[in-house]
Amino acid sequence: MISKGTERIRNCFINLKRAEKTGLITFITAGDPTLEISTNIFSQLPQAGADIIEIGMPFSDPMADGPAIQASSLRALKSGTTCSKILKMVEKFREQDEITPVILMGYFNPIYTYGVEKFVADASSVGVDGFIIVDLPPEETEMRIPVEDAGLSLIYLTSPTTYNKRVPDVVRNASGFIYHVSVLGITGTTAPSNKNIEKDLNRIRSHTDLPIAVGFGIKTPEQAREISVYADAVVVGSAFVNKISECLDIDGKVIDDCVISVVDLVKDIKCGLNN
Amino acid sequence: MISKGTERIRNCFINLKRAEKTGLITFITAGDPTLEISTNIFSQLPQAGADIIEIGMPFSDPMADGPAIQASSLRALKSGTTCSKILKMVEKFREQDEITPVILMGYFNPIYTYGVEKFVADASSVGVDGFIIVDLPPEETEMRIPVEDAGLSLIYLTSPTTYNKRVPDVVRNASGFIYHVSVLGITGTTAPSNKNIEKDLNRIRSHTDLPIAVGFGIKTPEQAREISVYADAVVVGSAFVNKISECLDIDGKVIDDCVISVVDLVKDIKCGLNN
Amino acid sequence: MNKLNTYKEGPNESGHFGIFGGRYVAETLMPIILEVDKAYTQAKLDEEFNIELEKYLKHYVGRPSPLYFAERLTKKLGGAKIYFKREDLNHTGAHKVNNCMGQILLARHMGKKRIIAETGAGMHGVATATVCALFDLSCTIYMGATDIKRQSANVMRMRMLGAEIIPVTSGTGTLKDAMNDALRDWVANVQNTYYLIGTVAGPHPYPSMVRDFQAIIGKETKRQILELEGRLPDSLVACIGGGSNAMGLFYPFLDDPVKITAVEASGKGVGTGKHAASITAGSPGVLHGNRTFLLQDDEGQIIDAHSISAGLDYPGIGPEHSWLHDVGRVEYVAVNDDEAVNAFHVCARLEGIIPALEPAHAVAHIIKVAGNLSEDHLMILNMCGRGDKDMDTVSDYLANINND
Amino acid sequence: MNKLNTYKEGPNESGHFGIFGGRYVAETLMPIILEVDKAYTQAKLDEEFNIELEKYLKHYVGRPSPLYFAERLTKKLGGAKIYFKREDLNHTGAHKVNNCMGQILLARHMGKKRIIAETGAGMHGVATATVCALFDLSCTIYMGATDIKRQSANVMRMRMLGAEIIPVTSGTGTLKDAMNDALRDWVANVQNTYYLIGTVAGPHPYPSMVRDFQAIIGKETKRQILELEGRLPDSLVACIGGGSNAMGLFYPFLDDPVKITAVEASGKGVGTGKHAASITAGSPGVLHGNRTFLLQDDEGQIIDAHSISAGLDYPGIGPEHSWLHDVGRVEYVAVNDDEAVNAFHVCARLEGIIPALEPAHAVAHIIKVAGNLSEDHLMILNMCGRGDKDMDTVSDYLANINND
Ligand SMILES: Cc1ncc(COP(=O)(O)O)c(C=O)c1O
Ligand SMILES: Cc1ncc(COP(=O)(O)O)c(C=O)c1O
Repeated sequence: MISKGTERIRNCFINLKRAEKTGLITFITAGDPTLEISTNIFSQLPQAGADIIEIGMPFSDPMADGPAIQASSLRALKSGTTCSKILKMVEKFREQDEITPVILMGYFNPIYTYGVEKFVADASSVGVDGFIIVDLPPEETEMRIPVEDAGLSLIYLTSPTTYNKRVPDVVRNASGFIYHVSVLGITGTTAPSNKNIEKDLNRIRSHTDLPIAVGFGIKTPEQAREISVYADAVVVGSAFVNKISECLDIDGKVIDDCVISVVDLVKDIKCGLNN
Repeated sequence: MISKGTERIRNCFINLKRAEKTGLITFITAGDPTLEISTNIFSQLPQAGADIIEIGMPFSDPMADGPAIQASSLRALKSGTTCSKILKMVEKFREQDEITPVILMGYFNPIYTYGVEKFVADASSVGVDGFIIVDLPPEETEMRIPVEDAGLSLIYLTSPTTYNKRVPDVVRNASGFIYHVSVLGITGTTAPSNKNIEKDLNRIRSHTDLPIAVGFGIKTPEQAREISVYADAVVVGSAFVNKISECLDIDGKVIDDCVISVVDLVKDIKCGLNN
Repeated sequence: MNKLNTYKEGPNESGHFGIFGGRYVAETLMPIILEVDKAYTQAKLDEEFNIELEKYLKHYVGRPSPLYFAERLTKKLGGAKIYFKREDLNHTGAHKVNNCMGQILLARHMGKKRIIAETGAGMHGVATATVCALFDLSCTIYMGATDIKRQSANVMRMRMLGAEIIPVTSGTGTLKDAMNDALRDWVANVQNTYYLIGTVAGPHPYPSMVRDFQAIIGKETKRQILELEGRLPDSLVACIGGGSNAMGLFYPFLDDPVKITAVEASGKGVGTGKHAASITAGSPGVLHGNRTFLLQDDEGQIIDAHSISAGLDYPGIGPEHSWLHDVGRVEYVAVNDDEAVNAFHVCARLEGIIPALEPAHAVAHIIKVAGNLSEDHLMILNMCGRGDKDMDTVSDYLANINND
Repeated sequence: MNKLNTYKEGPNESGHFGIFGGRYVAETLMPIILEVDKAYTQAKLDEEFNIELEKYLKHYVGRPSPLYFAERLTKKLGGAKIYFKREDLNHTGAHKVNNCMGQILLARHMGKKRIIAETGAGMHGVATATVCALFDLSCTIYMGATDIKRQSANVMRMRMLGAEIIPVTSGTGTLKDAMNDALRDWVANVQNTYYLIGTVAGPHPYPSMVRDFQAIIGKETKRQILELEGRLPDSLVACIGGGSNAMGLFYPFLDDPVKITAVEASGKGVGTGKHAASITAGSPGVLHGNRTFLLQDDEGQIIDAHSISAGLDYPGIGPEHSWLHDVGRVEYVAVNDDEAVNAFHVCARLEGIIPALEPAHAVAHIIKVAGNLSEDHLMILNMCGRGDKDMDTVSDYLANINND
């Protein structure tokens, strides 16, 4: 039987470890610029090199995101993206790919409005494996039990500000992997410093055996390679989102092939990682 | 010997009374529009029908005056009119006319700055007969003694607001005549009401035997005639000043003959008075 | 609803009032928020802190603010006896400074050298810039581009006080968007920066901390009305943006037999979708660090608010209000733009007090209800700010009406 | 000069302080001025009148205003210990309302239904419009066209309060011209109209009446400084337009061993002729009903004043000041536009208090002298108004400097 949920994620990292590779986690907002195009992009990501797919669920007020992902979220909302449509997208993806873990990333309110239990159940049934909820720190526990019960992962974030005494509180109920936010700031702005990342990851690893993905501010194959020294996976998001926006004119009309643009960059970064 | 000062004024009113006429007092600002032109006007006033000449001394802040005399004062100041020049003007007038009383009318500050004693002495010596100081009520006494000592008249004003009990205080030290301000308001605006004037003059006459001139708001021969029923003299000012301003272009340049304009209106009003 | 023994116990340790409140923030911010919580918990009990705060409130802010009997308004409406709590007389012109004074002393205790804040009407921005000038701290204010235009007087004041104003163009360029950008700044500069939130919203401990700093309003009011009338008031009325002036007045009276009404802004009308009536027409959701009533669509996307009053133009409300609504302790009503502008004029003409457009909403509510109350009904309105900042807005509004 | 036993006895019955003061007005106005005098003489001794006034000052105006230790300014200047008397916190934002409240109660006692006033900075106009709204009296404000432009915020406030603003275009379109036109209005409408003069000028009894109504400032200050420091201050500083805020602060201290300094506006510099320093560079003359120091030429024609501060832009000064100068009790100094604007910024940045440009002149003087005084020197400045009204003026001024 094919694994799913937390297990699918675990298997993914086991395979990466065996191959002595650092994984590539790609973030793209669902529905940006249209549901059709992003569905298309998602379907090609695994082949291009994505080990794990993060699907951004757009929110009107993405407080932790920089201008690139803010704009991306707006485009997605404009194109009519909803939670249900995102789940349908995942369902379709699973028809072709049962191996690549799919993580939904977003803010809590759309899920809360959908209904937490129902959302987790529906997500589970279409093949979602985990969730990253930016504004749901471990102290706010309402998703934890439903996600655990469904066998999926609730992925917690750590940050440079997560002081030592706090790390155990964060990782205690984590599953799947830890998402380490490498910089102080919002998505897509500053580049991370390798020295700080090394120190931070050591701190965190002393409290957990879960794999650690590093994200925020990674945009180039070179950056990805440098960070791959410390991380089990790197997350790239704004760089892909920027590629999409480059394919649009000022009114948001598609004037270039988003799919190829993104897929090419995924390949480049994958190359960087594997060198 | 020719009379002067208070006596000249008294004689003037005695002659008017004998002739059963109401006197005409004409007001024009010295130096409006130029010293030369106003000198010229003054010289022709007696012949045109003025029984008494009021010479306005321009002040930067003529608080009791309406727009016409405000503008006239400004023109006069612009043309360089000063107290000394006004006195010179009177001196010249006296060379041709030793009968018509000349009254200087103005605000206190220029006189105060000139020096009260000196001003009264200089005025007396050139043939000025009296003063109307708009902002010097009987309570402010500093001009009274010098003027009295020089044998000149300090002419006090009464107004519709001068209540009965106050009238004696006002007329007590008056000499020459009483100047009754016929309306509540500034110069040149509202027309007076005959009924009120009759009542007011009766009130005032019960406290003084001095002749009473009525001024403020009298502009036409008809008005002058109506008021002549009650008054010993009528004062006309803004109407002449308006005639002067009609002879000027927007920049104050003389484009018509001010002298003739004013003289003609004096004649008209005099006609009205004598019918 | 069942009556509770006390309505003053919230929030619990995790910052919840019933289901509302909490700390819905990115992990990067959690440590600083816990630090603020700890610092505030200590400060609250620290006598020196409280003495210092009191000193500044008295000599600098000008407290106590008067409780003023609005005689002509009372006569005109012909019912309840109306008092105004005159927060408009505070230094900087609104209640906002009470909170800023408290938080700035806290930020100093925490050793933070840089202050950020969001502002809508600009009153909180001015108050923040003011206390930053007073204590020589760097000050950055996020303000929606729309609000910068309609509250330009306050923008100039902030600049004169040395604050940097950052225009926010996302969304409708109003308060919600300014708060998003302020949070983004905080995430990036958390190590040296204190976020001075201007209302009873945000992650715990902000809602209760801001409430506590504003509760001086209600405490003074209680003392003053007892002095003037020898008894408690029958009712309290305040406008609600985030809800800080309202909580400040209400809190000390929550357990007293006093009717309490909060007035939301219904903008062009609740039916039009262009309003800011989060409780009247919203539903629970999570935004800006807490769960509370929000204006949102079926998908949980936040809907832009609208109100003529920049200070009420926010699609949420403090979580304690959501709870007080849920438990039925406070009545929440709504007043629209037209009614507020009318009340603005009524108040200016009758009392010689030009209210801010925010409390003009509260005045509008009073205009509706006071006439039906008996003459011994004591009603207190929080006159939480002055209207100097709103001259242009009201002029433009009238010009538009006349053009219609 | 010989010291007098008391400096507080003036004016005499005819309204003179030494050679200054008096009643230089047209006969039409004499009766009403005598009526005002009589009414005020009675009211002053009428307990009910005083209780009513006190009530409004407390609950409406927000008195007492704080006496605030300006710690950062003190440290920066490194000398005298500086206190601000916070008249900027009064309702309407300046000391002007103290006087308006007193005179409006008087006008009511006299049965007048229509109020007129002149205004320069607009603060007196706003305060007058405010009390007229409060007591339902018709209100007409004369304001120079130049001032209408540079104090537009206050113009809008007056309109909102229901006042009619009449622009005055004569002269330079500033305060002096507004006063001329107000007097012209009064002459025409004397029967139903009360002229509410905004400073310690005009015919007797205005100078002493306005002083008495403003003396609440000094009375409170004396009580407060005794409370805070246990002793009298060493010096007092206030700016001077007509001189009402200065007289208000100074009067209760005139017979005490306190150094007193009044600060005139020297505009672009006394040498340039573009200034408003009536005592520093003027001479005695008669204007607007009293004898006092005036800016005038050799012919006794009044010279237009100039100051960046509309409230100081007047070519005269209250007669009691002229007398206090003559007898040497008060020191009169001058501060120019540049110094005032600099002080405006210093005060905003160091203390979080945006002063009106008028008291900014007083601050500028303090900046010059405080550093040379010992640390136990107690100095009190009358912070007589807030600077909200001056945002545009200061912005324009800075823009012009940058363009030069
Ligand atoms: C005068 C005034 N009142 C009320 C508000 C609304 O805020 P709150 O509901 O927190 O009192 C504001 C916000 O800017 C304000 O400036
Ligand atoms: C704030 C302020 N201060 C001072 C003045 C000057 O007047 P006075 O010298 O009478 O206090 C004004 C006049 O408008 C003013 O608005």
